[in-house]
Amino acid sequence: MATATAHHENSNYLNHEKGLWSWLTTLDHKRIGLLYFITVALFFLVGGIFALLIRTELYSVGETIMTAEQYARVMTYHGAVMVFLVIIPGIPAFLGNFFLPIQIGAKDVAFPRLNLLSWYCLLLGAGIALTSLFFGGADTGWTFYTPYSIKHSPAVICMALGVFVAGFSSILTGLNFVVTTHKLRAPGMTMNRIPLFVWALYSTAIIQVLATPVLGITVLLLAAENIFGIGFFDPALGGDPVLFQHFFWFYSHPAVYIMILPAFGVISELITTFARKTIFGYTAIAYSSLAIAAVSFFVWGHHMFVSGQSEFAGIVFSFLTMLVGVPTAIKLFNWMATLYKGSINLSAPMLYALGFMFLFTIGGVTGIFLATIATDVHFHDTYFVVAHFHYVMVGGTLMSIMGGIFYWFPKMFGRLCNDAWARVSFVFIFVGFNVTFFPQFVLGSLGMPRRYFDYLPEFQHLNRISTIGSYLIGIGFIVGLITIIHGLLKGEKSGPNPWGGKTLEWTTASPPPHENFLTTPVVTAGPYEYR
Amino acid sequence: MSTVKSSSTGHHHAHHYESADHEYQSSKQGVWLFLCTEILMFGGLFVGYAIFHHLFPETFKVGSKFTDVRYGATNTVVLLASSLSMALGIYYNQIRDKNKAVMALLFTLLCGVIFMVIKYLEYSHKIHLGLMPGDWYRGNAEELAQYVGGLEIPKNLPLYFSFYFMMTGLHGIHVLVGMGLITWVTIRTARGEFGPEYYTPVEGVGLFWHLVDLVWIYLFPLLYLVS
Amino acid sequence: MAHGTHEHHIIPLKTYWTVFAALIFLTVVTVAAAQIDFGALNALVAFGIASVKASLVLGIFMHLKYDNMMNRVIIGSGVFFLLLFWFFSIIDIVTRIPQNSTL
Amino acid sequence: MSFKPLVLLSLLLPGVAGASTFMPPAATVTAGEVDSVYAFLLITSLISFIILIGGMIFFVFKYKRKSATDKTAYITHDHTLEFVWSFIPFLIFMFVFAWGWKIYHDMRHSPEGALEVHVMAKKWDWRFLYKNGKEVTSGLDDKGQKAPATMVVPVGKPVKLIMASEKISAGSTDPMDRPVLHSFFIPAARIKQDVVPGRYTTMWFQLDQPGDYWVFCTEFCGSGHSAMKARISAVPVADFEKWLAAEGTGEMTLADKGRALYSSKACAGCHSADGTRVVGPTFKSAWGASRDIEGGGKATVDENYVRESILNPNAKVAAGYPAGVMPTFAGQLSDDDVKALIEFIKTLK
Repeated sequence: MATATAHHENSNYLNHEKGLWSWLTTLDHKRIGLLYFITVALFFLVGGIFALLIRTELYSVGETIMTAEQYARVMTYHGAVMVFLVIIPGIPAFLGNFFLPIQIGAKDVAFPRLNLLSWYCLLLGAGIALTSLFFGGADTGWTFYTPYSIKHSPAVICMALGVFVAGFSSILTGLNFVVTTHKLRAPGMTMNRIPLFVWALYSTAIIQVLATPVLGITVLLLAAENIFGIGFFDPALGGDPVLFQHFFWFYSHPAVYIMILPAFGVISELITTFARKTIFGYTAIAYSSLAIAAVSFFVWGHHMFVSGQSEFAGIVFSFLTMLVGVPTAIKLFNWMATLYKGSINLSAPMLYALGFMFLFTIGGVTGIFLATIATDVHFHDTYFVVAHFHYVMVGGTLMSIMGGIFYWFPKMFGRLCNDAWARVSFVFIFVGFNVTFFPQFVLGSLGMPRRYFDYLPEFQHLNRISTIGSYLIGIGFIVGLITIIHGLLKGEKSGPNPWGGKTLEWTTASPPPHENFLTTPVVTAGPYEYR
Repeated sequence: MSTVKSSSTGHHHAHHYESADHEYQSSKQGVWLFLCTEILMFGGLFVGYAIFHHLFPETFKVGSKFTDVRYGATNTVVLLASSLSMALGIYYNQIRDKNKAVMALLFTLLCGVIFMVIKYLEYSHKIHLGLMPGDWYRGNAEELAQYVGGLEIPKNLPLYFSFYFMMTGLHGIHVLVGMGLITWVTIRTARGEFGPEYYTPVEGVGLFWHLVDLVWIYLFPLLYLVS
Repeated sequence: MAHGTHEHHIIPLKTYWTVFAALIFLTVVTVAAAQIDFGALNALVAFGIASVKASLVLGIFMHLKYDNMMNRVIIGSGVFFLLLFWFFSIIDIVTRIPQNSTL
Repeated sequence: MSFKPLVLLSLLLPGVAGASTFMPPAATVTAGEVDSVYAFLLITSLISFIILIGGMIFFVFKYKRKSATDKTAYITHDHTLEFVWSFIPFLIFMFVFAWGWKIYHDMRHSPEGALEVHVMAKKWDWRFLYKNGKEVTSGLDDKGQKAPATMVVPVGKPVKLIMASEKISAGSTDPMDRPVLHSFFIPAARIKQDVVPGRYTTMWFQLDQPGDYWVFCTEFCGSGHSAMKARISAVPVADFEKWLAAEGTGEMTLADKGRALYSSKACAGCHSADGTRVVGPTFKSAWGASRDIEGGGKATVDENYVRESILNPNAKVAAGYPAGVMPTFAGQLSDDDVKALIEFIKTLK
């Protein structure tokens, strides 16, 4: 196959074919990755605007800029867009699509057509879901709890079907990654030599394949509940509203790990490269990803400690939830140990990685507060939970997406972003993040419930701080976006390996050629051989 | 597509695979993963069935009296026969017997049609009695009681029909999709595109069709023979 | 990662027909068994027979018996996680203060 | 440098000791126990955070890149170290799990002889019904603003809530007006419990300090969610008794209302109140008993069982009694009527 060498030196995936149509019909995983980048970024903008609207409304007691009805909708769309259209596809479908095949020395993913189809599924799903806005909008929260969500409302039906279709996107991506990892590794690339980012994506893919179908049937049932009133989740026919929560969280708890496991993978890459040191405990990190993926399937009931679930089930789920904490702790300790005696370069991607560790540690330890059944009864459905999962999802996933973008940017586009401005964006996001969400831990402890349009006057002070913080985050992302656009247009040429990385993507040209490598690489050692 | 290359043996495999067999094995693994997702999706309904059957055994018992075992059993046999002919369709492709392969696949398709016709008869019977899911239920308790020999009609009987229609409906959609896919591979077989060295699409469609059969194997006792 | 072009296993016609006969026979058994009351075991019997049928279809029609390990693991994990889903949902339902409908 | 984390720790610990100040003042014994777990978790979390992030920051400064050609140590793993940092968190997790379990168990099991109050949740209001028929609803304050319903309870006595979700307007046949999930949350008592349509859920607390406490709804239930508040006023027992007997009390106690329904709805025709066997099981000493069910299984005669037996009589027929005899009373008895009958049965000791 090496006969297909480039016609000229500068041939790469970006100029391999030309025109918008070539992008919309591309089967190249790198281009599909970028298509995902653009869509996810747009959805992030939409979800972010909703977030700022929420915080602005909560700036002061009483109605500030919108009515309670509007608030319920804004809150619903913020959650649904961020979860289903931003964080779930975020790392796997964008960075994963681009780098998983390259990191294992493959020419493409196993099923390029399915890969493209998955992107269209995401667009179609998003389209259907957002159509609900024309029917007055859904106001159920992103969790669609029954019986509140059973209201024969076209808006809820659209949301449910949109999520169903977007779920296909996630399934197809996961399926593709599993087969790619199994079957398309370059010669010598054993499972013990694949980079940790690939391990993380592989574990994620397993969850995507095994859990998403249950979300599919759940939202289908929800749609049927709204169309026919089938009664599974409606007490009027003997149905059980709590059963809906079982169905929903059987997917949505593992989905939390769909969101965070790939972030772990990115962080492993960033820490090794920027500490220029082999990862500490490769096996432990790799298998802890798998362990998290497996255990994540039987902890879902911790979302339901006060739902009317039985006491026995609550205790079992609390116990199992504690078990997930262990592999997570292992990862954090391993990353810290990797820094020991390293040569640490504090470029923007590394700052994001360190910021991730800081925020994720807080997100992680507060998770134990929520796993402990006695304290969870108090914290459940308060702002403590909101703060906790934002520390994990935003402090974790979004920090690592940003770090990943700045890290792989030179590989994707052959240019470097301005590191100083990237650091400025980090400072704004990191500081803003803590200002926004740390007060919410206190608010939650004090008893302010989540999804509140209005609150007691004594909560106003902390809410104001939180709102101001959210604007800082907004500024940080705008600075980040400008830095990226500037890098695209004016960034200095980077060369194939600006950071001194050791994984396979740094051995090929920047941007990589259409088939990733001019000659298929032969692997003889592990991924992080910094000797 | 530009991504497909011809190798010396004359069959095709995409540029990122080493050989036709490599591609075949990968594709098959992909199909199995997809079937795994199907199992979990139907599984959601089965779990719901298990729970509500546990809670309301009477409802399910009475509900199943409105199904006709003869129809259900016939459909089971029809689907099993179609599974056999599907397997034969692959077999004849494996030994490059194009005509028999096409015959087998057409027979499979015919079975799909018979299955759907019987399903249509069953559905119209139930709709006629007003036995629809949930809110759409229009059953008259006295009339229905006569139908099942004086058994008391449980108040949440619509729940049974919600399950009946959700489960058979989702299954029916899969049958229709399967029929579409079989039509596609039949045409390709007739064009002579498959042979012992390349028959991945037939194999994949076959696996899907067998899964549809598998689901029915469980649906039949659950919906028709509940005691 | 050698991917040899070894021959795909071809199952003889006779096996297919035997399996088909067995499946039809088991369908008859299912219907017959439904007429007999095994008490609490009713569901188990029906489910058991269905599972025998399912394994025949999986093993022979779907060639899993001759397939590689990974495909068996895949389908096995699908079933395993389904059972897990069923198990944890049902332990809530049966250990609750009995869930009472208010029809 | 290595003692730096310790110094930090010693500076922060006193702050953490007062950690429960993040929580509203604890008003119950359970709340105090929850706060102890919370304080333990806070301190352990802080120590872990300092070890991890302190270590991280320390390494970042100590091993900052000095030249473009720095050599680094090649350390792949260390089994002892890895075991230690897996096992110690595991032990801590198991410890807090067990601790949390114990407290949770106490939260879920109300002591004998608790004062029982019926709580009804609807979009978007709370309503309280005492056994003597006294009903507390929300009203308007002097300024014409909505004043949340105030449940008055005695200080130092356990109170058990029997909670149900109801439609906005009782007896409404509008399919859009369906009961939804709510959640009863008393921050000062650190407890909450969802109110689930179609069944009763219960919770209990014992307030030891007189005072007024907030109740929030914590399960999203629509645009009025954040306005769905109530107050709990804990007063000395004597004051409580006086309040309970004061005007505004219902025309009769719940149990009396139940006794009246028992006659007027002809329950008495089949269920005796004195232990004699008529058509159905007697109500005498039925409450709390464990009963064999036709077709196997047992059921405890509690709120949920009685409610089900009234509305769906053939769901769990007592062993030895004929099925299919009793008609359903769904539609004939309101939610409040069912509660009254339950209270009546409770009195037949």
